[in-house]
Amino acid sequence: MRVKYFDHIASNPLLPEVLEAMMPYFKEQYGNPMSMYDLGMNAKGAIDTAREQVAKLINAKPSEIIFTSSGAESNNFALKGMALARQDNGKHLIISKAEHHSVMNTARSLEKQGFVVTYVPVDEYGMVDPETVKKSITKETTVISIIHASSEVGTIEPIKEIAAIAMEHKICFHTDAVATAGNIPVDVKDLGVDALSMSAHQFYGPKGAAAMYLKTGQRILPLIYGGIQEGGRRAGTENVPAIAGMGKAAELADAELPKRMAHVRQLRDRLTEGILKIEKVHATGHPEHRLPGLASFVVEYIEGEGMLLLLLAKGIYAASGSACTSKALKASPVLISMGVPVSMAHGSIVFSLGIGNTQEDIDLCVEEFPQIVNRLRAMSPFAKEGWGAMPAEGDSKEGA
Amino acid sequence: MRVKYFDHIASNPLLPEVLEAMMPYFKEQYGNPMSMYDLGMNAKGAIDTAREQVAKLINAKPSEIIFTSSGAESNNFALKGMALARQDNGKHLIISKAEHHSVMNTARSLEKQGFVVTYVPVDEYGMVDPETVKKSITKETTVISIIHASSEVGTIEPIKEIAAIAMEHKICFHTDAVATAGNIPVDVKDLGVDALSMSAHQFYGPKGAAAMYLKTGQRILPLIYGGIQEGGRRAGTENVPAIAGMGKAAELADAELPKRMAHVRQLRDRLTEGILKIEKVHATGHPEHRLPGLASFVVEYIEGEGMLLLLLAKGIYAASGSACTSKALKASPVLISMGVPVSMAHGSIVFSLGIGNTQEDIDLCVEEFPQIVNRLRAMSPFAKEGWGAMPAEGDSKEGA
Amino acid sequence: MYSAKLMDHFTNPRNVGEITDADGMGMEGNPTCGDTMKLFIKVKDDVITDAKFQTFGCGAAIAVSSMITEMAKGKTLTEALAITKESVADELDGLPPQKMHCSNLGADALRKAIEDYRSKHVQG
Amino acid sequence: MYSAKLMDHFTNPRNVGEITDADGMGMEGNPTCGDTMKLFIKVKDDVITDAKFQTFGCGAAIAVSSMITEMAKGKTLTEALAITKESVADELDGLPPQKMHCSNLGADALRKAIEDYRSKHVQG
Ligand SMILES: Cc1ncc(COP(=O)(O)O)c(C=O)c1O
Ligand SMILES: Cc1ncc(COP(=O)(O)O)c(C=O)c1O
Repeated sequence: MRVKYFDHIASNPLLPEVLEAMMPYFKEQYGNPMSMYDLGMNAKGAIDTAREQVAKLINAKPSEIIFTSSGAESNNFALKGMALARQDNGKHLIISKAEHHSVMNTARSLEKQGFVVTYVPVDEYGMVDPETVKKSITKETTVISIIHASSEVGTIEPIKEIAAIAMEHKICFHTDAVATAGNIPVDVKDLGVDALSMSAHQFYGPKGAAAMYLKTGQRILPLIYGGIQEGGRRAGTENVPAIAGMGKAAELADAELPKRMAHVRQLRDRLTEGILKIEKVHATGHPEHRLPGLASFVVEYIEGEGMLLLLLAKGIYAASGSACTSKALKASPVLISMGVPVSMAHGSIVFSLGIGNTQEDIDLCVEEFPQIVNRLRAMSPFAKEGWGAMPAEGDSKEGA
Repeated sequence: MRVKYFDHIASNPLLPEVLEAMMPYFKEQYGNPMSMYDLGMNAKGAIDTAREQVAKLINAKPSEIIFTSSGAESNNFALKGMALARQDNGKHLIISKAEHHSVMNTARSLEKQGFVVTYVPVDEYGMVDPETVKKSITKETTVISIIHASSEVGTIEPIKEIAAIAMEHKICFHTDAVATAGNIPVDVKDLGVDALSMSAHQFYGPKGAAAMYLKTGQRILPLIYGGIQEGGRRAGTENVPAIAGMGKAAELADAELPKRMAHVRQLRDRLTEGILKIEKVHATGHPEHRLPGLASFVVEYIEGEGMLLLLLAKGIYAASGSACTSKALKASPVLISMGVPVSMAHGSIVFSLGIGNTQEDIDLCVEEFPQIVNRLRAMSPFAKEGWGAMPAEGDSKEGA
Repeated sequence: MYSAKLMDHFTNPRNVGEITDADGMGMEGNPTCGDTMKLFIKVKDDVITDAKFQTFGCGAAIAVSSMITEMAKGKTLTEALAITKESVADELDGLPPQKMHCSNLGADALRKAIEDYRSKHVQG
Repeated sequence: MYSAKLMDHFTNPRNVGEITDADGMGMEGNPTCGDTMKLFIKVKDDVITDAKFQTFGCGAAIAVSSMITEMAKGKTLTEALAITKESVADELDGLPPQKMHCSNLGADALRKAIEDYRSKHVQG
């Protein structure tokens, strides 16, 4: 059965051209990039090339790119590194309620170190209001970090406006662009950000390579101390093949972005239209300001995992923000912060499309999905009577 | 020209079997290990297998292995994570003067956060005296970290004795085993350590995969916060192919360790014998308690980089701890702390052998090296008159 | 993640539905995750002659519901009350640990259905 | 890292050695890194007729020594004094930045050799 992979937000397949760009560094070019002989200099050259390719994708200077091992590492590095480097100026941070765990939990760890964090809310579309950010600023605020686009509902935040407010107040601004960089245009100059996180496996590059953009002149403390790799800002022997692969993936994304976006947008709109024909199904996230490849819904009266399992039986790979399907057994905090009732958040289903998906894949999904919903609703005690029979809602700290 | 690679301590070539074990995770098995469908569970399975393989290599339990991206990350994680988790008990740490940058500079960063660090000296062989460690212990000491073997002079430290002292004082003990794990027997139970760092590219595995052993029950704070990967102790999408490769490399190392050690030891002894025939050349590090594949020397009156360049012209890849050859332009701190004069440290040369090296490679090196030394000495102002004509020595903070 | 037997009970659940003239009904829900099960029984001569369920929840919750209705049918009420979370999980060839306590509501729902029946048929 | 020209001057250095009856000798060293150069000159009618060197140091230091002795030969003392670190580096098709200030001692050693010659031949 053909795999219909609609979970690109979890991870992307690697492009064959990217793997090819990595292979020499698994084979002949095994030197340590710090070594002064050819084997080392060729490895170093691969990193330099990748740095240029990644910089070009986001309109940065190569010297502003620091390679890391994951989007989570970039987020930890940015938040802790910038906050700790500025702690003499103040210990107040601002993030949103729609952040990824790797920003959210880093902020929480800083709270334990005496920082104060304001978590700005999002509206029903998952959107942060720049005015609310502005009002949260105090004299102590040193860092603001707002996600570029949520990987759960796809809403693209007004980063440019928020970055302008931060700059006006001379506050360092970071955005988690893991879900956007390589998937929609990301221009650090235009956005006006001081730091930005991105991850290769989100744009058909390898797992194990990611980057942080840090604007020239911005101070940061390393997360990983040691040698002088990455200009002394991130120690450790470089993952040369993965970095080379990230560079190639960035180059390809840069060249093909409009084509890729048009492809997934068209498929997504077709999918959305089909799925919204089912009754008591609601689209989540912003209808326009959203990732072109991401379609997310809540389906009333049934639970996400059942949908995923029945979709899988048809070769369709999707995701859900329900508590039962998260390995942490928590319902999507983003859905909850958007005001979606916990009962409905259980019915979350997220399709994230990619360049390998076809119209036939989508049509199959649109054909099968209503039957899956009906089948599960036929078993649900709520389908006939509505949510009235629901037991009292808890705080969804644990899940099914 | 056949490459005679004698710089395995910088990085190892990848074994073809290891690359083969990685390939499925670059191709069909691209799922995120957190995903509940087959693509994800297969990736998760690869990580679980690797965890068992790595655990077996060092006689740990699989649940005691935390995958990271580099030896440097493991060292940062261990030192900061254990020290910060225990800071209510005290803020004193002990490390040696022979530590790798990634331990040394992490300790320095902790000093800036109010920790006090004792740097215990090493003797002329680069050896730490367990008694000195014992005497440095205060009521405030919470963590001791001593390198298992120096990558610069090859000396293997008395870890078992030091770990016993730490345990007696209920102090957490970490060892940086990046240069040893996979190259000599490393048994965490026998050594009695609480935490240990290791890195795949040091035993024919890929760059980008490393691990930290953390004994069951030992507390640690994450270095990278976020999702629940690695049991919530290290967030970020897992580098599945590299982790799978590390597992395979560990399995092979475990099976072939005695054979590999015998091979490199025999070659090293042959090389050492040949090189010590040159006059005014001194072996560095401990003559017996040393890495089997590592031969290190100082050659008087000449400088390391010249030797490396002329060796390279013969296809021989080696390393030097001289200031001029280090990208940080610092003479090896280990040599200096062993009492080697800066002038002589300039003449450092390090050969680190591997399973691909042959007797012919060694014989060629033994044949060529004296000529290279003679050629450089013929240009040296010191060769005839000795070091008397040397300008006053600085602190080697900068170099040539 | 799930055993083949569990997947079979999820994909082809037995005894789905309501019994409109049920002799007993039990409803059990896990308020933190929302898994909710309604279990209906028909009883004759102290023996469960029929059982049906309606469940909102993950694959495990649905399979547990299917399995427990199968297990309950034909049992006396006393026998049925001896069915535990563990015995249901065993019959399904095991449940993932995190599902054990969240989705395994069958035994509780069955107990409530039996209690409901008994409360209505005290002197029955 | 190094240009082909630099590598040529390192691998086949010109003018290695001492001039036992030198007219001038200059020694220059970088105390922090240890690079040390001894430069010998023969002078006739204010023109450098021969130059030789002995150098302890990295590849760049040796190539710089070789190059500057070549550059000096045939030049008048005044012309030779106009040789700078930068002009030596240029002649070698560039030096890596970190080598520029550490290993590029040639111009200083040459200046010292000329001063040495002049101090001995004040009225010469
Ligand atoms: C918005 C966002 N931030 C951060 C991350 C973490 O990045 P990584 O998977 O590279 O650890 C993800 C992961 O998908 C993400 O979607
Ligand atoms: C003793 C020692 N510790 C730590 C490291 C750092 O490990 P990595 O190269 O994986 O960053 C090295 C690197 O070779 C090492 O030799």
